Amino acid sequence: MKVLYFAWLRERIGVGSEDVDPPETVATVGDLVAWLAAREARYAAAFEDISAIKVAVDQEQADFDAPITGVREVALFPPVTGG
Amino acid sequence: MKVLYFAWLRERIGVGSEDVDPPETVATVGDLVAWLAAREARYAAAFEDISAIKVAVDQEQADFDAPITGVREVALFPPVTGG
Amino acid sequence: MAVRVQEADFDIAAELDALGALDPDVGAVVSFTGLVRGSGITAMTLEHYPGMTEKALEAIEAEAMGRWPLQGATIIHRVGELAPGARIVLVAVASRHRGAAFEAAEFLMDYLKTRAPFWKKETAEDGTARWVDARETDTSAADRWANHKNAHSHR
Amino acid sequence: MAVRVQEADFDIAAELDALGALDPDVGAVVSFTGLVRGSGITAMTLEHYPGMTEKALEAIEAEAMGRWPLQGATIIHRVGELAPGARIVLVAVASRHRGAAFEAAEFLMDYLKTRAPFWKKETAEDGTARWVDARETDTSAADRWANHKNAHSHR
Repeated sequence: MKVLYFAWLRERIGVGSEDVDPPETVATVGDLVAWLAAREARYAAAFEDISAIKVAVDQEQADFDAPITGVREVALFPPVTGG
Repeated sequence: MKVLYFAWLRERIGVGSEDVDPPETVATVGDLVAWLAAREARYAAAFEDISAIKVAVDQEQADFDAPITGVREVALFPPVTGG
Repeated sequence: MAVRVQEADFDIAAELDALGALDPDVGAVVSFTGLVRGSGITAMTLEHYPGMTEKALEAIEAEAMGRWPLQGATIIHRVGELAPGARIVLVAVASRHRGAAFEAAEFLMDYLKTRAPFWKKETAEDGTARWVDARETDTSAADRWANHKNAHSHR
Repeated sequence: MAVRVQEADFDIAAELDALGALDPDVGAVVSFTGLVRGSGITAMTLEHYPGMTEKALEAIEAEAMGRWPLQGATIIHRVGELAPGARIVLVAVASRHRGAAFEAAEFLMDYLKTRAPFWKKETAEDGTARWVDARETDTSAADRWANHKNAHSHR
Protein backbone atom coordinates (compact mmCIF):
# COMPACT_ATOMS: atom_id res chain seq x y z
CA MET A 1 0.00 0.00 0.00
CA LYS A 2 1.20 3.48 -0.88
CA VAL A 3 0.98 6.22 1.76
CA LEU A 4 1.29 9.86 0.67
CA TYR A 5 2.00 12.95 2.78
CA PHE A 6 1.51 16.56 1.75
CA ALA A 7 2.49 20.04 2.94
CA TRP A 8 3.85 20.19 6.51
CA LEU A 9 3.10 16.47 7.05
CA ARG A 10 5.42 15.67 4.15
CA GLU A 11 8.08 17.98 5.59
CA ARG A 12 7.88 16.55 9.13
CA ILE A 13 7.93 12.94 7.99
CA GLY A 14 10.61 13.67 5.44
CA VAL A 15 9.14 11.82 2.47
CA GLY A 16 6.30 12.53 0.09
CA SER A 17 5.26 8.91 -0.29
CA GLU A 18 6.31 5.45 0.76
CA ASP A 19 5.20 1.86 0.32
CA VAL A 20 4.17 0.21 3.57
CA ASP A 21 3.03 -3.29 4.45
CA PRO A 22 1.10 -3.12 7.74
CA PRO A 23 -0.10 -6.29 9.50
CA GLU A 24 -3.70 -7.43 8.99
CA THR A 25 -4.76 -5.99 12.36
CA VAL A 26 -4.31 -2.52 10.82
CA ALA A 27 -7.81 -2.26 9.35
CA THR A 28 -8.62 1.45 9.12
CA VAL A 29 -6.87 4.71 8.34
CA GLY A 30 -6.83 5.40 12.08
CA ASP A 31 -5.09 2.06 12.71
CA LEU A 32 -2.57 2.89 9.99
CA VAL A 33 -1.76 6.26 11.55
CA ALA A 34 -1.30 4.64 15.02
CA TRP A 35 0.88 1.92 13.50
CA LEU A 36 3.08 4.49 11.72
CA ALA A 37 3.30 6.66 14.88
CA ALA A 38 4.52 3.65 16.89
CA ARG A 39 7.28 2.97 14.38
CA GLU A 40 9.28 6.19 14.59
CA ALA A 41 9.36 9.49 16.45
CA ARG A 42 9.05 11.61 13.29
CA TYR A 43 5.66 9.99 12.56
CA ALA A 44 4.52 10.38 16.17
CA ALA A 45 5.46 14.08 15.98
CA ALA A 46 3.71 14.58 12.64
CA PHE A 47 0.53 12.85 13.85
CA GLU A 48 0.50 14.53 17.27
CA ASP A 49 -2.64 16.57 16.57
CA ILE A 50 -4.84 14.19 14.62
CA SER A 51 -7.65 16.78 14.42
CA ALA A 52 -5.42 18.81 12.06
CA ILE A 53 -5.09 15.94 9.59
CA LYS A 54 -7.34 15.08 6.65
CA VAL A 55 -7.54 11.78 4.82
CA ALA A 56 -8.05 10.52 1.28
CA VAL A 57 -8.38 6.86 0.36
CA ASP A 58 -7.72 5.99 -3.27
CA GLN A 59 -7.91 9.71 -4.08
CA GLU A 60 -11.35 10.23 -2.52
CA GLN A 61 -12.04 12.21 0.67
CA ALA A 62 -12.41 9.82 3.58
CA ASP A 63 -12.02 9.78 7.37
CA PHE A 64 -10.07 7.86 10.00
CA ASP A 65 -12.73 5.13 10.20
CA ALA A 66 -12.33 4.27 6.51
CA PRO A 67 -11.24 0.65 5.92
CA ILE A 68 -7.94 0.21 4.11
CA THR A 69 -8.12 -3.44 3.16
CA GLY A 70 -7.44 -3.70 -0.56
CA VAL A 71 -6.89 0.01 -1.14
CA ARG A 72 -4.01 1.21 -3.32
CA GLU A 73 -3.22 4.52 -1.70
CA VAL A 74 -3.91 6.44 1.48
CA ALA A 75 -3.08 10.14 1.68
CA LEU A 76 -2.64 12.18 4.87
CA PHE A 77 -2.51 15.96 4.74
CA PRO A 78 -3.46 19.20 6.50
CA PRO A 79 -6.71 20.98 5.59
CA VAL A 80 -6.50 22.22 2.02
CA THR A 81 -5.67 25.88 1.32
CA GLY A 82 -5.87 26.31 -2.45
CA GLY A 83 -7.86 28.77 -4.53
CA MET B 1 -37.60 73.18 -20.01
CA LYS B 2 -36.30 70.26 -22.01
CA VAL B 3 -38.34 67.05 -22.11
CA LEU B 4 -36.66 63.83 -23.27
CA TYR B 5 -38.24 60.56 -24.37
CA PHE B 6 -36.52 57.21 -24.73
CA ALA B 7 -37.18 53.79 -26.29
CA TRP B 8 -40.81 53.19 -27.31
CA LEU B 9 -41.91 56.49 -25.77
CA ARG B 10 -39.54 58.28 -28.13
CA GLU B 11 -40.88 56.26 -31.07
CA ARG B 12 -44.54 56.86 -30.24
CA ILE B 13 -44.10 60.58 -29.67
CA GLY B 14 -41.84 60.90 -32.69
CA VAL B 15 -39.08 63.02 -31.11
CA GLY B 16 -36.26 62.29 -28.70
CA SER B 17 -36.39 65.67 -27.00
CA GLU B 18 -38.19 68.96 -27.22
CA ASP B 19 -38.29 72.31 -25.46
CA VAL B 20 -41.62 73.04 -23.81
CA ASP B 21 -42.97 76.02 -21.91
CA PRO B 22 -45.86 74.83 -19.74
CA PRO B 23 -48.01 77.30 -17.78
CA GLU B 24 -47.27 77.83 -14.08
CA THR B 25 -50.13 75.56 -13.04
CA VAL B 26 -48.05 72.64 -14.34
CA ALA B 27 -46.13 72.07 -11.10
CA THR B 28 -45.14 68.38 -11.11
CA VAL B 29 -44.01 65.71 -13.55
CA GLY B 30 -47.54 64.30 -13.39
CA ASP B 31 -48.96 67.70 -14.34
CA LEU B 32 -46.50 67.91 -17.23
CA VAL B 33 -47.52 64.50 -18.56
CA ALA B 34 -51.22 65.43 -18.34
CA TRP B 35 -50.54 68.76 -20.04
CA LEU B 36 -48.62 67.05 -22.89
CA ALA B 37 -51.32 64.34 -23.25
CA ALA B 38 -53.99 67.04 -23.63
CA ARG B 39 -52.04 68.73 -26.40
CA GLU B 40 -51.92 65.97 -29.01
CA ALA B 41 -53.16 62.44 -29.61
CA ARG B 42 -49.64 60.98 -29.99
CA TYR B 43 -48.79 62.06 -26.44
CA ALA B 44 -52.09 60.75 -25.09
CA ALA B 45 -51.36 57.40 -26.77
CA ALA B 46 -47.78 57.29 -25.47
CA PHE B 47 -48.87 58.12 -21.91
CA GLU B 48 -51.89 55.82 -21.90
CA ASP B 49 -50.44 53.43 -19.30
CA ILE B 50 -48.67 55.70 -16.86
CA SER B 51 -47.66 52.72 -14.68
CA ALA B 52 -45.28 51.67 -17.48
CA ILE B 53 -43.44 55.01 -17.45
CA LYS B 54 -40.43 56.03 -15.36
CA VAL B 55 -39.21 59.54 -14.66
CA ALA B 56 -35.92 61.36 -14.23
CA VAL B 57 -35.66 65.01 -13.25
CA ASP B 58 -32.36 66.71 -14.04
CA GLN B 59 -30.87 63.25 -14.68
CA GLU B 60 -31.86 61.81 -11.30
CA GLN B 61 -34.52 59.15 -10.75
CA ALA B 62 -37.76 60.77 -9.63
CA ASP B 63 -41.49 60.12 -9.63
CA PHE B 64 -44.65 61.77 -10.91
CA ASP B 65 -45.01 63.87 -7.75
CA ALA B 66 -41.63 65.53 -8.29
CA PRO B 67 -41.86 69.32 -8.68
CA ILE B 68 -40.59 70.71 -11.98
CA THR B 69 -40.29 74.39 -11.12
CA GLY B 70 -36.80 75.51 -12.05
CA VAL B 71 -35.63 72.16 -13.42
CA ARG B 72 -33.68 72.00 -16.65
CA GLU B 73 -34.75 68.62 -17.99
CA VAL B 74 -37.41 66.01 -17.42
CA ALA B 75 -37.04 62.56 -18.98
CA LEU B 76 -39.82 60.03 -19.51
CA PHE B 77 -39.02 56.44 -20.43
CA PRO B 78 -40.04 52.81 -20.01
CA PRO B 79 -38.40 50.68 -17.27
CA VAL B 80 -34.73 50.26 -18.06
CA THR B 81 -33.50 47.04 -19.66
CA GLY B 82 -29.74 47.36 -19.93
CA GLY B 83 -27.02 45.07 -18.67
CA MET C 1 -14.30 56.70 -11.63
CA ALA C 2 -13.92 53.58 -13.72
CA VAL C 3 -17.20 53.88 -15.60
CA ARG C 4 -17.44 53.95 -19.40
CA VAL C 5 -20.27 54.02 -21.92
CA GLN C 6 -19.07 53.33 -25.44
CA GLU C 7 -19.91 51.81 -28.82
CA ALA C 8 -16.58 49.99 -29.07
CA ASP C 9 -15.93 46.53 -27.68
CA PHE C 10 -13.68 46.22 -24.63
CA ASP C 11 -10.64 44.13 -23.68
CA ILE C 12 -11.62 42.02 -20.66
CA ALA C 13 -8.08 40.83 -19.93
CA ALA C 14 -6.74 44.39 -19.87
CA GLU C 15 -9.56 45.51 -17.56
CA LEU C 16 -9.07 42.62 -15.13
CA ASP C 17 -5.29 43.01 -15.15
CA ALA C 18 -5.67 46.71 -14.34
CA LEU C 19 -7.93 45.92 -11.38
CA GLY C 20 -5.51 43.31 -10.09
CA ALA C 21 -2.62 45.76 -10.33
CA LEU C 22 -4.34 48.51 -8.32
CA ASP C 23 -3.01 47.26 -4.99
CA PRO C 24 -0.66 44.44 -3.95
CA ASP C 25 -3.34 43.16 -1.56
CA VAL C 26 -5.91 42.42 -4.24
CA GLY C 27 -6.59 38.70 -3.86
CA ALA C 28 -9.86 38.35 -5.74
CA VAL C 29 -11.14 39.75 -9.02
CA VAL C 30 -14.71 38.89 -10.00
CA SER C 31 -16.11 39.78 -13.40
CA PHE C 32 -19.50 39.62 -15.05
CA THR C 33 -19.75 39.79 -18.83
CA GLY C 34 -23.16 40.12 -20.45
CA LEU C 35 -23.53 38.81 -24.00
CA VAL C 36 -26.24 39.24 -26.66
CA ARG C 37 -28.17 35.94 -26.66
CA GLY C 38 -28.47 34.91 -30.27
CA SER C 39 -31.54 32.70 -30.56
CA GLY C 40 -34.01 34.12 -33.03
CA ILE C 41 -32.50 37.59 -33.26
CA THR C 42 -30.25 39.23 -35.81
CA ALA C 43 -29.33 42.35 -33.83
CA MET C 44 -29.66 44.04 -30.45
CA THR C 45 -29.69 47.84 -30.30
CA LEU C 46 -28.82 49.60 -27.04
CA GLU C 47 -30.21 53.10 -26.47
CA HIS C 48 -29.20 55.17 -23.47
CA TYR C 49 -29.61 58.58 -21.85
CA PRO C 50 -26.28 60.38 -22.35
CA GLY C 51 -25.29 62.31 -19.27
CA MET C 52 -27.62 60.51 -16.90
CA THR C 53 -26.16 57.11 -17.76
CA GLU C 54 -22.68 58.00 -16.58
CA LYS C 55 -24.04 59.65 -13.43
CA ALA C 56 -26.18 56.61 -12.64
CA LEU C 57 -23.29 54.19 -13.14
CA GLU C 58 -20.97 56.32 -11.01
CA ALA C 59 -23.57 56.44 -8.24
CA ILE C 60 -24.00 52.65 -8.36
CA GLU C 61 -20.25 52.14 -8.26
CA ALA C 62 -19.82 54.59 -5.37
CA GLU C 63 -22.50 52.72 -3.43
CA ALA C 64 -20.69 49.41 -3.95
CA MET C 65 -17.37 50.95 -2.89
CA GLY C 66 -19.05 52.20 0.29
CA ARG C 67 -20.70 48.87 1.12
CA TRP C 68 -17.78 46.49 0.52
CA PRO C 69 -14.02 46.74 1.09
CA LEU C 70 -13.12 46.98 -2.60
CA GLN C 71 -9.82 48.11 -4.06
CA GLY C 72 -11.47 48.97 -7.35
CA ALA C 73 -14.48 48.53 -9.61
CA THR C 74 -15.01 48.85 -13.34
CA ILE C 75 -18.26 49.19 -15.28
CA ILE C 76 -18.25 49.30 -19.09
CA HIS C 77 -21.53 49.30 -21.02
CA ARG C 78 -21.80 49.32 -24.78
CA VAL C 79 -24.45 51.17 -26.78
CA GLY C 80 -25.51 51.08 -30.42
CA GLU C 81 -26.18 48.04 -32.60
CA LEU C 82 -24.66 44.75 -31.44
CA ALA C 83 -24.59 41.35 -33.12
CA PRO C 84 -25.60 38.06 -31.46
CA GLY C 85 -22.80 36.88 -29.18
CA ALA C 86 -21.37 40.40 -28.77
CA ARG C 87 -20.35 41.65 -25.35
CA ILE C 88 -22.83 44.18 -23.92
CA VAL C 89 -21.52 44.91 -20.44
CA LEU C 90 -18.58 44.26 -18.16
CA VAL C 91 -18.73 44.64 -14.40
CA ALA C 92 -15.59 43.75 -12.47
CA VAL C 93 -14.39 44.32 -8.92
CA ALA C 94 -11.20 43.76 -6.97
CA SER C 95 -11.05 42.94 -3.26
CA ARG C 96 -8.85 41.18 -0.72
CA HIS C 97 -11.29 38.29 -0.39
CA ARG C 98 -13.73 36.54 -2.65
CA GLY C 99 -16.87 37.02 -0.55
CA ALA C 100 -16.85 40.80 -0.94
CA ALA C 101 -15.87 40.56 -4.60
CA PHE C 102 -18.73 38.20 -5.50
CA GLU C 103 -21.31 40.17 -3.56
CA ALA C 104 -20.22 43.55 -4.92
CA ALA C 105 -20.17 42.33 -8.54
CA GLU C 106 -23.66 40.88 -8.22
CA PHE C 107 -24.88 44.05 -6.48
CA LEU C 108 -23.48 46.20 -9.31
CA MET C 109 -25.28 44.12 -11.93
CA ASP C 110 -28.57 44.09 -10.00
CA TYR C 111 -28.48 47.87 -9.57
CA LEU C 112 -27.29 48.52 -13.11
CA LYS C 113 -30.19 46.41 -14.44
CA THR C 114 -32.77 48.48 -12.58
CA ARG C 115 -31.22 51.96 -12.29
CA ALA C 116 -29.04 52.71 -15.31
CA PRO C 117 -30.92 54.25 -18.24
CA PHE C 118 -30.33 51.73 -21.02
CA TRP C 119 -32.99 50.21 -23.25
CA LYS C 120 -32.65 47.17 -25.50
CA LYS C 121 -34.39 46.64 -28.81
CA GLU C 122 -34.22 43.26 -30.53
CA THR C 123 -34.45 42.75 -34.26
CA ALA C 124 -35.93 39.32 -35.05
CA GLU C 125 -35.01 37.12 -38.00
CA ASP C 126 -38.17 38.26 -39.86
CA GLY C 127 -36.99 41.87 -39.60
CA THR C 128 -39.47 43.00 -36.95
CA ALA C 129 -38.06 44.88 -33.97
CA ARG C 130 -39.37 45.01 -30.42
CA TRP C 131 -38.32 46.71 -27.21
CA VAL C 132 -37.29 44.20 -24.56
CA ASP C 133 -39.63 44.16 -21.54
CA ALA C 134 -38.24 44.83 -18.09
CA ARG C 135 -38.17 41.72 -15.90
CA GLU C 136 -39.88 41.59 -12.51
CA THR C 137 -37.07 39.28 -11.34
CA ASP C 138 -34.58 42.11 -11.92
CA THR C 139 -36.54 44.37 -9.57
CA SER C 140 -36.70 41.71 -6.86
CA ALA C 141 -32.99 40.97 -7.33
CA ALA C 142 -32.17 44.63 -6.72
CA ASP C 143 -34.58 44.89 -3.78
CA ARG C 144 -32.88 42.14 -1.83
CA TRP C 145 -29.82 44.40 -1.29
CA ALA C 146 -31.86 46.97 0.66
CA ASN C 147 -31.51 45.13 3.97
CA HIS C 148 -28.49 43.06 3.06
CA LYS C 149 -25.87 42.41 5.71
CA ASN C 150 -22.35 41.99 4.37
CA ALA C 151 -21.85 38.82 6.36
CA HIS C 152 -19.26 37.31 4.09
CA SER C 153 -16.96 40.22 3.49
CA HIS C 154 -13.98 38.31 4.90
CA ARG C 155 -14.62 35.13 2.95
CA MET D 1 -14.29 18.47 -18.61
CA ALA D 2 -12.79 21.92 -18.56
CA VAL D 3 -10.48 21.40 -15.59
CA ARG D 4 -6.75 22.05 -15.72
CA VAL D 5 -3.89 21.99 -13.19
CA GLN D 6 -0.74 23.59 -14.55
CA GLU D 7 2.37 25.57 -13.74
CA ALA D 8 1.85 27.97 -16.64
CA ASP D 9 -0.20 31.15 -16.46
CA PHE D 10 -3.52 31.22 -18.32
CA ASP D 11 -5.22 33.58 -20.77
CA ILE D 12 -8.41 34.85 -19.11
CA ALA D 13 -9.78 36.48 -22.26
CA ALA D 14 -9.37 33.28 -24.27
CA GLU D 15 -11.06 31.24 -21.54
CA LEU D 16 -14.02 33.61 -21.21
CA ASP D 17 -14.42 33.92 -24.98
CA ALA D 18 -14.48 30.13 -25.27
CA LEU D 19 -17.23 29.89 -22.64
CA GLY D 20 -19.27 32.59 -24.35
CA ALA D 21 -18.96 30.79 -27.69
CA LEU D 22 -20.20 27.42 -26.38
CA ASP D 23 -23.83 28.19 -27.11
CA PRO D 24 -25.66 31.12 -28.76
CA ASP D 25 -27.88 31.39 -25.67
CA VAL D 26 -25.07 32.19 -23.25
CA GLY D 27 -26.03 35.57 -21.82
CA ALA D 28 -23.83 35.70 -18.72
CA VAL D 29 -20.22 34.78 -18.06
CA VAL D 30 -18.96 35.16 -14.48
CA SER D 31 -15.31 34.74 -13.61
CA PHE D 32 -13.29 34.61 -10.41
CA THR D 33 -9.55 35.17 -10.56
CA GLY D 34 -7.46 34.56 -7.44
CA LEU D 35 -4.19 36.47 -7.15
CA VAL D 36 -1.17 36.10 -4.84
CA ARG D 37 -1.53 38.93 -2.29
CA GLY D 38 1.84 40.59 -2.13
CA SER D 39 2.13 42.27 1.28
CA GLY D 40 5.12 40.93 3.15
CA ILE D 41 5.77 37.90 1.00
CA THR D 42 8.25 37.23 -1.77
CA ALA D 43 6.77 33.99 -3.11
CA MET D 44 3.83 31.62 -2.82
CA THR D 45 4.37 27.94 -3.52
CA LEU D 46 1.42 25.74 -4.42
CA GLU D 47 1.65 22.01 -3.74
CA HIS D 48 -1.05 19.59 -4.86
CA TYR D 49 -1.95 15.91 -5.02
CA PRO D 50 -1.55 14.88 -8.66
CA GLY D 51 -4.34 12.58 -9.74
CA MET D 52 -6.68 13.40 -6.89
CA THR D 53 -6.64 17.12 -7.70
CA GLU D 54 -8.08 16.65 -11.17
CA LYS D 55 -10.69 14.19 -9.88
CA ALA D 56 -11.73 16.57 -7.11
CA LEU D 57 -12.05 19.52 -9.49
CA GLU D 58 -14.04 17.46 -11.97
CA ALA D 59 -16.39 16.31 -9.20
CA ILE D 60 -16.90 19.91 -8.04
CA GLU D 61 -17.56 21.04 -11.58
CA ALA D 62 -20.00 18.18 -12.22
CA GLU D 63 -21.90 19.10 -9.06
CA ALA D 64 -22.21 22.72 -10.20
CA MET D 65 -23.40 21.62 -13.67
CA GLY D 66 -26.05 19.49 -11.96
CA ARG D 67 -27.24 22.24 -9.62
CA TRP D 68 -27.46 25.17 -12.05
CA PRO D 69 -28.46 25.49 -15.72
CA LEU D 70 -24.95 26.16 -16.99
CA GLN D 71 -23.74 25.95 -20.57
CA GLY D 72 -20.17 25.51 -19.43
CA ALA D 73 -17.65 25.84 -16.61
CA THR D 74 -13.87 26.19 -16.50
CA ILE D 75 -11.50 25.66 -13.58
CA ILE D 76 -7.77 26.33 -13.96
CA HIS D 77 -5.47 26.12 -10.94
CA ARG D 78 -1.76 26.82 -11.02
CA VAL D 79 0.87 24.96 -8.99
CA GLY D 80 4.54 25.59 -8.26
CA GLU D 81 6.17 28.83 -7.21
CA LEU D 82 4.26 32.03 -7.92
CA ALA D 83 5.27 35.67 -7.46
CA PRO D 84 3.21 38.33 -5.66
CA GLY D 85 0.42 39.50 -7.95
CA ALA D 86 0.46 36.30 -10.01
CA ARG D 87 -2.78 34.58 -10.95
CA ILE D 88 -3.41 31.41 -8.92
CA VAL D 89 -6.82 30.23 -10.01
CA LEU D 90 -9.55 30.94 -12.55
CA VAL D 91 -13.12 29.78 -12.13
CA ALA D 92 -15.57 30.80 -14.83
CA VAL D 93 -19.09 29.77 -15.77
CA ALA D 94 -21.50 30.49 -18.61
CA SER D 95 -25.28 30.56 -18.25
CA ARG D 96 -28.36 32.15 -19.81
CA HIS D 97 -28.89 34.42 -16.82
CA ARG D 98 -26.67 36.10 -14.29
CA GLY D 99 -28.21 34.66 -11.14
CA ALA D 100 -27.19 31.11 -11.96
CA ALA D 101 -23.77 32.24 -13.20
CA PHE D 102 -22.95 34.19 -10.02
CA GLU D 103 -24.16 31.44 -7.72
CA ALA D 104 -22.37 28.65 -9.58
CA ALA D 105 -19.06 30.54 -9.71
CA GLU D 106 -19.18 31.26 -5.98
CA PHE D 107 -20.15 27.64 -5.27
CA LEU D 108 -17.20 26.39 -7.34
CA MET D 109 -14.78 28.59 -5.39
CA ASP D 110 -16.24 27.65 -2.00
CA TYR D 111 -16.00 23.94 -2.81
CA LEU D 112 -12.57 24.24 -4.41
CA LYS D 113 -11.29 26.02 -1.28
CA THR D 114 -12.39 23.17 0.99
CA ARG D 115 -12.25 20.05 -1.21
CA ALA D 116 -9.47 20.34 -3.77
CA PRO D 117 -6.08 19.10 -2.52
CA PHE D 118 -3.90 22.20 -2.84
CA TRP D 119 -1.66 23.64 -0.14
CA LYS D 120 -0.08 27.08 -0.06
CA LYS D 121 3.28 27.94 1.43
CA GLU D 122 4.34 31.57 1.78
CA THR D 123 7.92 32.79 1.77
CA ALA D 124 8.26 35.96 3.84
CA GLU D 125 10.63 38.85 3.12
CA ASP D 126 13.03 37.55 5.80
CA GLY D 127 13.29 34.24 3.93
CA THR D 128 11.22 32.16 6.36
CA ALA D 129 8.49 30.01 4.89
CA ARG D 130 5.21 28.94 6.46
CA TRP D 131 2.25 26.85 5.40
CA VAL D 132 -0.92 28.90 5.13
CA ASP D 133 -3.57 27.92 7.69
CA ALA D 134 -7.00 26.82 6.51
CA ARG D 135 -9.70 29.37 7.27
CA GLU D 136 -12.80 28.51 9.27
CA THR D 137 -14.71 31.01 7.11
CA ASP D 138 -13.97 28.86 4.06
CA THR D 139 -15.60 25.87 5.74
CA SER D 140 -18.70 27.86 6.68
CA ALA D 141 -18.83 29.32 3.15
CA ALA D 142 -18.88 25.81 1.68
CA ASP D 143 -21.40 24.54 4.24
CA ARG D 144 -24.02 27.13 3.31
CA TRP D 145 -24.52 25.38 -0.06
CA ALA D 146 -25.72 22.14 1.58
CA ASN D 147 -29.32 23.32 1.90
CA HIS D 148 -29.18 26.05 -0.69
CA LYS D 149 -32.25 26.62 -2.86
CA ASN D 150 -31.48 27.91 -6.34
CA ALA D 151 -34.04 30.67 -5.96
CA HIS D 152 -32.46 33.05 -8.41
CA SER D 153 -31.64 30.77 -11.29
CA HIS D 154 -33.71 32.87 -13.70
CA ARG D 155 -32.25 36.18 -12.66
